[in-house]
Amino acid sequence: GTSGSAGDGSEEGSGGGGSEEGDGDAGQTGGSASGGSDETVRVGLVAEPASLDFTTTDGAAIPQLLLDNVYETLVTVDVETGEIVPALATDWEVSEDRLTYTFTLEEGVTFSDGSEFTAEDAAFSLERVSSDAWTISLAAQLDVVESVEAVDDTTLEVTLAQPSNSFLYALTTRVGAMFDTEGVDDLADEAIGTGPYTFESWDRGSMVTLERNPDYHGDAPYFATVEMRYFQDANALNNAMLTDAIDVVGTVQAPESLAEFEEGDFQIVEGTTNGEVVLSMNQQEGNPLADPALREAVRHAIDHQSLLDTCWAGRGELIGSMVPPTDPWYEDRTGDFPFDPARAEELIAEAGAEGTELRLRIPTLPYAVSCGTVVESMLEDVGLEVTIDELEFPAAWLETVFTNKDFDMSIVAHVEPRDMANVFGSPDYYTTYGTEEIQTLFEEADTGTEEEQVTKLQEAAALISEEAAADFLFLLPNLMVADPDITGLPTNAIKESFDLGDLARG
Amino acid sequence: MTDAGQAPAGGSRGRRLNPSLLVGGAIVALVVGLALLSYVWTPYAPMRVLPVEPYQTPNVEHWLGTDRLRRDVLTQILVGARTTLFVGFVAVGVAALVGVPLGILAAMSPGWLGQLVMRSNDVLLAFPALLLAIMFAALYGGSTRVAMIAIGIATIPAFARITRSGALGVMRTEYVVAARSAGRSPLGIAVRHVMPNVAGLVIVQASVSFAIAILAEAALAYLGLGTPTGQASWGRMLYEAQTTLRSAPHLALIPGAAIALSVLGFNLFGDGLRDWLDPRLEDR
Amino acid sequence: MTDTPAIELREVCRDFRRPRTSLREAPPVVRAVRDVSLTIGRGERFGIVGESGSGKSTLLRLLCGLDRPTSGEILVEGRSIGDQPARRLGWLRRRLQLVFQDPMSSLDPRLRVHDIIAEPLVSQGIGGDHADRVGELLEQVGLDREAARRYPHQFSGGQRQRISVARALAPDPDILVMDEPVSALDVSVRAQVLNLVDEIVDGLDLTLVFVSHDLSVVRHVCDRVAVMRAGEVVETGETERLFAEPRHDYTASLVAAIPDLHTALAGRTAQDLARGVGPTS
Amino acid sequence: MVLRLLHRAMVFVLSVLAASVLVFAFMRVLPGDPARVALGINASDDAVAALREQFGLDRPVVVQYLDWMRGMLTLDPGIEFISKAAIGPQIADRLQVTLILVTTSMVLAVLVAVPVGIWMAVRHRHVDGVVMSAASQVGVAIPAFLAGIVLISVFAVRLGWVPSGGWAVPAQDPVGFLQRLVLPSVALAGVQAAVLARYVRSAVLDVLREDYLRTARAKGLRPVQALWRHGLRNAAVPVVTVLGLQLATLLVGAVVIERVFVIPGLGSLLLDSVAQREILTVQTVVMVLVVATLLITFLVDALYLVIDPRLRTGSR
Amino acid sequence: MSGAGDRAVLAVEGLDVGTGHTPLLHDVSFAIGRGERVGLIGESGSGKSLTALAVMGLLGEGLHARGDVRLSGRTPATRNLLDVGEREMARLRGDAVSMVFQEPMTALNPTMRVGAQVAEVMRIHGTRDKAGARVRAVELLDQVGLPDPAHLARSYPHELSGGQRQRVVLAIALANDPALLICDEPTTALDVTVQATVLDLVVRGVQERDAAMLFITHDLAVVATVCERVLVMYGGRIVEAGPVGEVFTDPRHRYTQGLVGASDLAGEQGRRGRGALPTIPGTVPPAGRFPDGCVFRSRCGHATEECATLPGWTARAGAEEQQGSVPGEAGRAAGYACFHPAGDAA
Ligand SMILES: Nc1ncnc2c1ncn2[C@@H]1O[C@H](COP(=O)(O)OP(=O)(O)OP(=O)(O)O)[C@@H](O)[C@H]1O
Ligand SMILES: Nc1ncnc2c1ncn2[C@@H]1O[C@H](COP(=O)(O)OP(=O)(O)OP(=O)(O)O)[C@@H](O)[C@H]1O
Ligand SMILES: [Mg+2]
Ligand SMILES: [Mg+2]
Repeated sequence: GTSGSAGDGSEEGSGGGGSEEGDGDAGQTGGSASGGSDETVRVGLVAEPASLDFTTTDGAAIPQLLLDNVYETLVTVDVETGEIVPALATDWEVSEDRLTYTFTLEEGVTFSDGSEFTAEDAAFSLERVSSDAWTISLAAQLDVVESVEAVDDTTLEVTLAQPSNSFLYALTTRVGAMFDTEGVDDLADEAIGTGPYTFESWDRGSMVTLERNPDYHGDAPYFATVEMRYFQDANALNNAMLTDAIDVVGTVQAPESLAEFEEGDFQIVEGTTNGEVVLSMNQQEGNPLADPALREAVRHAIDHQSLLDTCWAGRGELIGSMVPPTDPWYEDRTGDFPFDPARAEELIAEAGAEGTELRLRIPTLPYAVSCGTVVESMLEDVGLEVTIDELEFPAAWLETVFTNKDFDMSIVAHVEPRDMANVFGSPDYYTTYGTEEIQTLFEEADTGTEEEQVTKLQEAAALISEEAAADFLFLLPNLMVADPDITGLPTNAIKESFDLGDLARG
Repeated sequence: MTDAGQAPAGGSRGRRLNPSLLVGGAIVALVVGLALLSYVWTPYAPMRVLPVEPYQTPNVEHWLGTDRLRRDVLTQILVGARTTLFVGFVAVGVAALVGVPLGILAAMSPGWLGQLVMRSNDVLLAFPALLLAIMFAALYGGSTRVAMIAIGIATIPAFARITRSGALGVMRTEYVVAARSAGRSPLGIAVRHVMPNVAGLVIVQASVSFAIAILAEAALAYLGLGTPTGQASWGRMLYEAQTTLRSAPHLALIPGAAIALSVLGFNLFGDGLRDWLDPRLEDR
Repeated sequence: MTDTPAIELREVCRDFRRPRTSLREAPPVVRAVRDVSLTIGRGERFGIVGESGSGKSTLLRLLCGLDRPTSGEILVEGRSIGDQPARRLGWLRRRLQLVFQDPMSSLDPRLRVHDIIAEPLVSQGIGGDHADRVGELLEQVGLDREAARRYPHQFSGGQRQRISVARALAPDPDILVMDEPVSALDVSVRAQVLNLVDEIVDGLDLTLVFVSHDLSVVRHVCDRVAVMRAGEVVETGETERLFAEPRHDYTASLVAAIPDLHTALAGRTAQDLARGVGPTS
Repeated sequence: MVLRLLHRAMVFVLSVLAASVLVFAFMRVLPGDPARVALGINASDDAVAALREQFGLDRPVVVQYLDWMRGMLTLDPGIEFISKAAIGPQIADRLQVTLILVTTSMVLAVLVAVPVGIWMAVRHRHVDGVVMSAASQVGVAIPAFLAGIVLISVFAVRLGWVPSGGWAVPAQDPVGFLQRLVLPSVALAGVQAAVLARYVRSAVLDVLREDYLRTARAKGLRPVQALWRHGLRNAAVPVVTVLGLQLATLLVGAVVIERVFVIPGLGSLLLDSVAQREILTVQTVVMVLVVATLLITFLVDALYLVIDPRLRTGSR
Repeated sequence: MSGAGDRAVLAVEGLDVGTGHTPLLHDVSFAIGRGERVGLIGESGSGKSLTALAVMGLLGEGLHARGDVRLSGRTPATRNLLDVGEREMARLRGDAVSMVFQEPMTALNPTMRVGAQVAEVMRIHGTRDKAGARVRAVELLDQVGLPDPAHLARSYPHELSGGQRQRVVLAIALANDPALLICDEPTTALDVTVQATVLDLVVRGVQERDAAMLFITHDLAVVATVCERVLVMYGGRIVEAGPVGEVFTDPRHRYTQGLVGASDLAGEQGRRGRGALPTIPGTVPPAGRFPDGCVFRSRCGHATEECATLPGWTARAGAEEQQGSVPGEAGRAAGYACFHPAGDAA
């Protein structure tokens, strides 16, 4: 798999410490190197993709299924360390002015339709992101790219308009996926990539089947077939696991049900994710929460530990800001607004906001619904009036909260990696924050050196927290349940993909 | 020769109450009582997350235990009765308010108008509550209101039909002809004669529809299209209890029993009422 | 003006359209009343007899302005009722009132007797002390004033028929129309109601139109009779004459088929009835 | 009779048309732009507009309606906006699943409800009849999904006799198919049977009071024989009505059970499409359900003519 | 029992019928001989239908009958029908004893062709094979005077008029040549001319078969036309019995007297002058509310304290002579139960 080869010469592009983690990684995946069985593994998940085309359809389900499994990227993230490591590019160099990236591509890689993967394909794929073909908003991540050139079959040169620290990282996400020049005609139904698995079939409403790619350039994956089975709710998923209809629960949606698995013959994997559960506060002019004091009161009013214990069975991590511990600029900010209902009431009284009515409009997602109830209770304890509306996710929530900003508070997990700038960088975004100060910080972080990036983003995270731009309820855990003999599960879900390459039994 | 001579003994007033009516009435009264009680007293603040252990089984402090989010189950059951009754009342109210006049209109206008009303009614019949609720939820998101209105609209045909058939019967009676020849206007006849005489049928239908509405609400809550979190609802409780069905079965059983019991109550009540109002059963 | 007849029918027809039974043929038409011309004088006791489906009730509905003739003209006390909308028939409602067959279904079970009897007064906006008027009417038909507070189901068939009569008398009509008023009653009660009708028609000087399929009853009550068959009036005449020497064959067969206690005891058998062998033979 | 059928058929067609306008109009007022959902959180308005155009959502409403109707009539309602999958075959697949589930449970329900209902009616004054009647009342009161959840918990999770859900194509995996069919059918059938049995009971009770049943007994038939030969056919009319209604509601109502048992039926397709704002799919599925319902009503009506000769002549 | 008892087709002795709480029939006793036509009259609610149903064993659930009902004809009258099981009773119904009901509109199964309904009764009792029953059904329909019987046999009940339906019912009742035919107001719902034909058919039908007939009606003129003997019922009791001519010209019981007076609209000399009709005051009380003693005393102008005790059966003078045709319990054939009979009081 992709992270299996991480140990080899990745020093160029990423920070230090990669090799150490890489070893561990390689050791863990040793089982899969044994070369392949004809077994099938059945992975249960909750959200079925609407299409196979992540270039035009948003949502986490498609990259979760296809990225790193069918499509590969030039570089990828080590899920243990959060560092960028080689994938289809064995090596890369960054020019002095940090504008030119030269990737050396692996040789002998073929697409599942038989054609060879060359720098031509890579250039095609990256250029395509900036074209009209990509319609999803995430494509903007590569706006910084000025030109792409295939120097020879294995050398790709990318020129940026300005230095960008997030560029390389962006290449690890779906926008960095490598397509075949001939393989993009029917992306909605067909997926042609270089990954360890090939797309086999899609039985809409129940499952997608992937087959082992016989010509895979890396180590052949253990399982010959992967069935990604989709369930509409957590309970059905649990039942399937309990009755051995699946081998792995990809994401546990109801942590309270883990108790049931703890009793049985199952392994429970707990890791971390990029999913910050954000209690957003509409601070547009005229809204009650435009008053920073009230926002601070909200942050003080919430007992985060108790909330986590209640609504997510204590699984997950507390974070005080928009940075998960796996990001290099992580700082513990949980102390910024300690649980202090007295202080909250004081702040509310000072603001003259006793009994303010707040509309908490949450999407119909399990964590949001659970947390919403708890948040409501906690805020009412300090004298605010909260009404909860559940909005169907995605459509109704997007329309009401996201587009029309018709809400006071909402709860949603932002699962994209390194999305702090995205979420808090613009006043037009639904978080309605994006002060000029923060925008400058993000700008500087992206264009500055790597060290600057870290410090600026730390500053930004601190600012966001201190100004109570939002409250950060907790970081979603990556919870998986699997048969006890399944190995190679991606413990941390900090990538967009659900990496299947290392899965093995034994 | 008809049974004219028996008349003094007949009439609904002299009829004996049947067990269905009594048991059903008692259950309905209980549910209504619980709902009313919840306005003046609940063991804990409604829907409040309490600083106690979750998943408690029934005990002295929490008579019906606590749920995953550390809320008192009894409180939720009490307040949930309110939601249940509210949904039922509004749904049945909407259905009756629209369906009954439509049925009467259809019965009283023999021509194309009556036909049109009944045919439209049949078209509406093709949209069951669940389908409407799914459609409405897409429009407005799932909420108690959507559930009520969807169930209400879907129940209109039932009321229109039963009212029409009852009203047709009334329109054939001689007292309606007598009223016409006494100079009553059609509206006067509708109000003075038809409505009171179909009231029995409508009440029976209302009781049965009420039961159906309770079930529909529960089903909608299960699909996530009904009462949202933050409001107590039996359907919602049941839905939320699913993931801990085996570790904390009481969280599912209690609201499940509450739903089943009140549906049973309204059904029995409706059946009993029907028997009580049906003179044919009297002499047999 | 006194010599204008109470009711005059001029070539009255009423057709009912039945649902289509075939695509090609026109929908069948039931001619419930055809070309009926009748004159009923003031103070007359006029009977209409005929078998089931012969159009008696339809004719009555036309008379009472409850239905429209397909063609022809109907005059009540000289005024035409055919071409007026129902709203404008107030005067007719005051002049002419109806009593129905079924003592169970002709009174609204949900209304108190008072409201039932006062209904014509209320509907026609007739003022005055209704309670008093109702009490008066109840006494007139031989019921207690107390009865006003009770519901119809608390009365027997005969009593209910009395209430019907009281209701009909409420607006002080000149014409009383009765559709089979005794055919649902037991013989003993039937006699009571017939006596009451007798008494009231005489006492109030009413014109009576009395419909029945029971020829013996019509014979007892009426001075003049019209015999209907299949929507047509086949014969009209003085009751006694018509029974004694029917001119139309149909009338004859009808008369012959009436079972009669005296002739039966005299030996007339069922076979005689069926063969139309008259009482005299 | 032919005329009456023609008349009903005409009513059916008109109803379908009326329903199609309703459904179409409804879908146009749905908030939540499918283009926006497809493009996601940060899409620009231009991109959304472009996609709307690509989806054909910018055309006049009448054109869209006619286009859709033509698609429906040619059994090719088009492709989905987002997944680009053809809608027709998808619906056909899902409908097949739902139909199998619904008919199986209806058949089960009828097999149980008819004898039980008759029994309850005939023995309505006896202890067993009353007990059965009470049991059926309780059966009616239990939400189907609760029954489903409990069945799964007991028979799938605890006992492990059958899978907890999912679906198998009968031709490929007959055993798996049957195994997966059992619990959902039983869950659906149980509640339906309880409802149906109550209707059978009351229809039979009504018939038992009819004069012709007394005539039949006066001819020398014993009560059960009389009921069998003369009563059941007459009791069938109200029962068939209810059966039709149940079948119709079940087409949609099965969605709950489909959810519980993770069955890829039409109802789940509807829910998913609503969530994705696949308007075309939603309105087509709704239309299919509505047409099916109206068709059932029409067939039930036709069935009346077979059962009850009184209805065959023009008059009622 | 006298030798005449053998000639009684139906002998009812001390029949009581009631629900759990309310007695409805008391001590009903009568007998009908072969070829005899007996009328049963009385106002609504007097218990006429109950009597018939009790004999047929068709009382509704919740009603109990006690007493002795014996039927002979084809089978010897050895067994009390009230003790006979349902299976055996069913064998008698439609065969040895059959019944015509009041409502022709509802008495036939609407979903079955009338020919089949006629044939069925023969198939049930095995009197004909399938084909034979079909042929015989058409014959019977012809016998009851239906036009084009072969075609009509293929119709459904709703395609026939009320009179035609009642003839079909009659054909069913006569199909197996019953020894006893019970008619419960068979012509009340019919027009006079149709009534005349149906009455004629009924009488001819029983005469041809030499069957006994119990004919229930509330119309005195019809009884007088059809029957030889009449039983007058009131409040669940037979209050008077006797030959039609005697009972109607010289009623003894005060109830009979009132009934005859009230129904005699035409009077003896044709149309009555517009004088008041004689009436019976009040109305028939509902079941179970009849007074003790003489059931009629609450409406009787002649009632005295004595009437509070049950009046015994008084045989009509000269009843002994008529005894010849009347089998069974002597005395009950012609007589009355009244302390102040008409005629005596005068
Ligand atoms: N509203 C109607 N629509 C169609 N046909 C009708 C209607 N009313 C009456 N008829 C038909 O007109 C004919 C005469 O009916 P009508 O009720 O006047 O008869 P009738 O002499 O009063 O009979 P009965 O003695 O049964 O009351 C019948 O054939 C009947 O079917
Ligand atoms: N199943 C029953 N339970 C209670 N009371 C009954 C039952 N059946 C009949 N009765 C009562 O018994 C009395 C006699 O009924 P029955 O039907 O014999 O009267 P009838 O003389 O035939 O009257 P009609 O002339 O109206 O047919 C009535 O008062 C009736 O209400
Ligand atoms: Mg994130
Ligand atoms: Mg009777």
